[in-house]
Amino acid sequence: MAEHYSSFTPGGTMWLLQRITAAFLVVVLAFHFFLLHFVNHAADITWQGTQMRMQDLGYFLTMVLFLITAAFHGINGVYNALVNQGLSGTPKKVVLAVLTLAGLALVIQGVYVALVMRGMV
Amino acid sequence: MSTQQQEPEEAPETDPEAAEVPPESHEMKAQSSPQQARLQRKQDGLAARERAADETELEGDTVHIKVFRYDPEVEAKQEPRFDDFYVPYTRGMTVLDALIYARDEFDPSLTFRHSCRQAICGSDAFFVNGSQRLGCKTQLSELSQPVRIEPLPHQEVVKDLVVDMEHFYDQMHSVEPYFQQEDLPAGELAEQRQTRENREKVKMSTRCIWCAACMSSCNIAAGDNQYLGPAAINKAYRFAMDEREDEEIKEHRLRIIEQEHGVWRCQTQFSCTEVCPKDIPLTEHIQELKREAVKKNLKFW
Amino acid sequence: MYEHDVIVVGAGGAGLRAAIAAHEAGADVAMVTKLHPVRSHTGAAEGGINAALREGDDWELHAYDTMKGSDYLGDAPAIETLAKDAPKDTITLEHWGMPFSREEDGTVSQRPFGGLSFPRTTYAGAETGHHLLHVLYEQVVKRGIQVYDEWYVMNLAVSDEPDPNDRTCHGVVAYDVQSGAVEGFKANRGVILATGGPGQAFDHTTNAVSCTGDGHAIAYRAGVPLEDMEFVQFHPTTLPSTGVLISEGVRGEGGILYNNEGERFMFEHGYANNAGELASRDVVSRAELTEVNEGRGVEDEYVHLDMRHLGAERIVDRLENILHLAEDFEGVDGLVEPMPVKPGQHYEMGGIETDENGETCITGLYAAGECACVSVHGANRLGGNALPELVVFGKRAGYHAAGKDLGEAQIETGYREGVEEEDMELPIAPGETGLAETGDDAVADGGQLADTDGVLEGAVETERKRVEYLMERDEGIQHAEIRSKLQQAMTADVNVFRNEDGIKRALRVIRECREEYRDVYVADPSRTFNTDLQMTYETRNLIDVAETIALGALVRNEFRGAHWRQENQIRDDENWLKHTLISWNGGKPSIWYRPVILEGEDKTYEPKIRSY
Amino acid sequence: MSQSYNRGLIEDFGRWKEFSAGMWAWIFHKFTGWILIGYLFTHIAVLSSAIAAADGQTIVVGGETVNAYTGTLQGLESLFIVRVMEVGLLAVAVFHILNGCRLLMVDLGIGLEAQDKSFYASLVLTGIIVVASVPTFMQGVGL
Ligand SMILES: Cc1cc2nc3c(=O)[nH]c(=O)nc-3n(C[C@H](O)[C@H](O)[C@H](O)COP(=O)(O)OP(=O)(O)OC[C@H]3O[C@@H](n4cnc5c(N)ncnc54)[C@H](O)[C@@H]3O)c2cc1C
Ligand code: HEM
Ligand code: SF4
Ligand code: F3S
Ligand code: FES
Repeated sequence: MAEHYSSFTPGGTMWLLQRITAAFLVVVLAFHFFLLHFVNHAADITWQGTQMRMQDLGYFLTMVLFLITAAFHGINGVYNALVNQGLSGTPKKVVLAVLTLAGLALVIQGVYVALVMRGMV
Repeated sequence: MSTQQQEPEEAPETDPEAAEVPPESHEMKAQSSPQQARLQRKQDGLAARERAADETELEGDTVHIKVFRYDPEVEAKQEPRFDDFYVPYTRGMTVLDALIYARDEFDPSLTFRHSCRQAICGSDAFFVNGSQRLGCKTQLSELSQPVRIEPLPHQEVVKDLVVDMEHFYDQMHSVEPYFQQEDLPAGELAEQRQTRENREKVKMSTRCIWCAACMSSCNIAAGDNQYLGPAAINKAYRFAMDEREDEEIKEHRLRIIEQEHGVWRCQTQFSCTEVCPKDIPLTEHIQELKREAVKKNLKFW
Repeated sequence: MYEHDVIVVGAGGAGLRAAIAAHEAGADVAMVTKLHPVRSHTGAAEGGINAALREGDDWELHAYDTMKGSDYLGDAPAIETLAKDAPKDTITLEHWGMPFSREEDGTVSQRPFGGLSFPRTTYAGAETGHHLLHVLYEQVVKRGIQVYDEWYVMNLAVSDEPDPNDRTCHGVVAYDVQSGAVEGFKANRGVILATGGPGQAFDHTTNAVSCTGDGHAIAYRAGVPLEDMEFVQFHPTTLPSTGVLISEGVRGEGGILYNNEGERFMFEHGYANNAGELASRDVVSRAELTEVNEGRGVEDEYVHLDMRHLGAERIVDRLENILHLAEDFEGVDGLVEPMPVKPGQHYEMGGIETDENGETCITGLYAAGECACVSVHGANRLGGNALPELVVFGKRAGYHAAGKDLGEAQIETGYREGVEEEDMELPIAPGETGLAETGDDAVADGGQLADTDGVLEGAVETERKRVEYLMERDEGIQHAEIRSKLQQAMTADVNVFRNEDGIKRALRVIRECREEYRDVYVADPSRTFNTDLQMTYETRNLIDVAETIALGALVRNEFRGAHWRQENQIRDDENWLKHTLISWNGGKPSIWYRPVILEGEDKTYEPKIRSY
Repeated sequence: MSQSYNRGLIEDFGRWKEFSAGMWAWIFHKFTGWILIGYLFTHIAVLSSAIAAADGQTIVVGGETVNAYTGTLQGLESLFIVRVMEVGLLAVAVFHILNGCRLLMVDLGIGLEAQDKSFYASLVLTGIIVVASVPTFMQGVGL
């Protein structure tokens, strides 16, 4: 049976990345929720407010990183869940491609929006 | 032989020994005599057992078991069904005892694997009242009735409670489950040294009896047929952590378990650890191997 | 039909070791076993494996202890081989990764065991057999040896010369439990029987449900004599409700036996003034039963084994699984209460007669492990001496079957003209009846079969017919009924204490069982995993084995080792320094004797009083 | 699954009945993770109204003409159902975070014996945090 496995080890890296992004997300997500629901109430959010926050480079970069890690973490999580349910062969490749594209689209769109908010586009 | 309902022919005799008789009072000699101390301890023991006896109100009763039946070859059993058996209860009776009774007294075609009756051969893991247990190690008095006994989930049913174990064995064999150290101390009487700590470390992992309860309880293994499964990973752990094997062999072992369908598949569901009749901390072992594998990979980065 | 050089029947410690050895010697080996290898009963062994490994100990002391333990009924060449080979064969296990318990300096631990003059019982926790079994199986996996698991061996394919010593074994007939197919396995060089003990002949036993003496019975019916079958070891510490064994390790570590009056009876009633609890098993078993019989038993059934004074730490460290066993199977917590124990059938010293190379009198037929009797255990096996027997004689049988030269054996096998024969009046005519359900004889007696393949094919045909016959009947008696009657009779009358009337009574019941077996039928109509059929086969084997035990017990009118006779409660060296052998002779058992070999390599063992 | 004999509901019922802590945690984590990633997509979509806002587009909310971004957000925020869903989102996120932390601990081999207790703790904490946040979340919502 052992021969069936290749010596290529994708699992380990992704597994580790999933944990690292998770650790990062704990902090940022908590911060995000706190800022936008408790400090500023979601209902009071305005275009000006958002623009102002985005002017801060640190905040802007954090939000972009937040988006990228969350997208990776979420997409990778979903992919893993599907593989765990026995997804294999061609469907597996297709799912991977679709999820990657969706993730990329999400990140691109998100970064674009962020740049708009910062007034850089 | 379709035996859907079975009642014992005669009411079982109540076991007179079941009711605990207090020991005759002995003449107490010196307060501190060891004999007296022993008696005291003995009485404590009896009291403890009396309590236990209270819990088993089943004494003299019959136990209702519902057993999964299926046989691809026999017409009446091709459609899976449950048969009811009423087995006279005796103190200390296990699920396996009840099955043996049902087979020997009611229906000889009732089929299940069993051998040692002492939780060491690993042949009688069943799905009892919704969880994976060894028949011989499960007291009927702990279970609510009717006791449902089914074959292990996620394995093909051969007949009644017998499942096909081939896949499980394949997974066990796939982790190269054998000692590979070639470089042995010189001389046929020279032993390899192993520290007590190291033996202690692998001790639990060496207790596996290949019953497959863990594998059957794991949802990941159910979904992904290629997943090595907790038992095989634990087997790999047993060798990877044994200091008698060289570093290179350990690395080779880590490579095997960190394949796509190896340790990373585990989602820490813990059900394997919960059902293992040998109390092996499976999840812990799997997690430790994940960390070892990460460490090993980091070394190469 | 399957074909291999060497076929090993049974995959317990002995079978696995034999297969590895035969493979090392270059043979194409296959194992045929009714259980998957790791399910074998070797896994239940707890205490340890004796080997003279340390400074201050040597093989001669081990041999001496074994000879004394055997009550001078062991054959010296066999005992010396065991004691000499055990150290290196035990270290081989260590080299294969066996997780032995360790000393501070990293060497393997040893502990004292009953009847040993040196603590030489090498152990791995209280689960030595489990580890031994798994380590050996791992090595079988490593070598890629073919295992046919869940194949039940029904019979041997042996040619039918009139004198068993001229016969040749060509293979076995087995039945695939999963599919129900009956097939032949041709063995070009040899068949090794390693089918374990026959404990199921008794109803209170430490043996597994699968220990049904199949190897004993098929070899016996093929013409190989069974040796010293009356010597059945009853273990003094088994749990009363299940027969689950509480290892001798508990007493080795310092566990104490008490009667219901809290007396340490081994000393206080003088059963063994020196060794106390660590006296040999038969001594302790009889002591316990005497206590119970004289009204000092707990609940008139058992005695107490107490280990609490050892302290929780030591108990958990060395005897942890004992705690689990007491808890799971008797509901007793060994840390706070003494454990109830009583004697139970444990080990069959006798078995298929072999020489030191594992060979029987039939060419190409070998036996090793508990089913064999090379005669290392004689009248009583010392604790920790069975596991080394498995690896030492398993290995030798494997080598020899594969063609490796191990030198001339010193033990002679097989019935020869001029041996001393027993002509006692038996209460019944033993043998035959009830076993020839198909009208064919069990062995192809009479009418020589022409060629090798013919022997195997003939044997396969016979078994196929037998299965048909059993399956086609739809009424009669159930095997379970016969089996339980047999077991009860054996436990009632061929137990620790034996007397002539009792044994005769048991023999009559065995006869009844034979007769009832004529009407046996298999109720389960399925070919798939038909355990009903398998157990029906096993029951037949149990009847034969039980009969040899009872016959041996009847003729041997003395008290030696595990065998006690009310009529003659002394060890009678003048008349009984000899092995009992029972030959089937095509269905008409005959009983004969062979002197014990007390001459070792360079010394003679003089029978001494066995006191502890 | 492919090779297991289909025992239909029998098998599944039994399994669900005896579901253990670790298993529930696994299911919940999966469930919450999927919701979160789903929400992330929605979230970015909603925020994309910023692009329109930057172009100076306006929309009419409740009779007032406001900036497209502010309007979209406030329009949504004024809906009761959105507020409820936000509370739900909070619950989901908090559980996922807490259980995520639990899983991280498990990965590091810390407190494995207490894995069931830490799961229950995650649940309870999630409950408390969510209840405590309801006033904030519901502030000023028009019914
Ligand atoms: C509870 C217990 C504790 C013990 N503790 C110790 C100890 O501490 N130290 C010690 O030295 N000894 C101990 N012994 C004794 C020792 O364990 C046994 O004698 C020994 O394990 C027997 O091994 P075996 O290989 O001969 O047979 P087993 O391990 O019983 O194997 C028999 C094999 O034969 C196969 N088989 C049987 N019949 C058939 C058939 N018809 N067709 C195909 N296959 C068949 C079975 O599948 C099995 O694989 C103990 C025994 C018991 C019961
Ligand atoms: C805030 C802190 C977060 C932590 C600590 C965290 C932790 C984790 C961990 C450890 C896993 C892996 C579970 C496993 O493989 O066993 C996981 C899975 C997952 N996470 Fe997160 N996560 C966080 C935030 C998020 C966010 C913001 C999203 C959404 C964008 C998300 C979506 C997912 C998804 C979809 C999975 C896969 C679930 C599955 O197994 O089906 N997580 N999370
Ligand atoms: S790890 Fe435990 S549950 Fe799994 S096969 Fe081994 S003993 Fe059985
Ligand atoms: S149940 Fe399965 S997911 Fe992991 S912790 Fe056990 S192997
Ligand atoms: S019968 Fe051997 S483990 Fe239960």
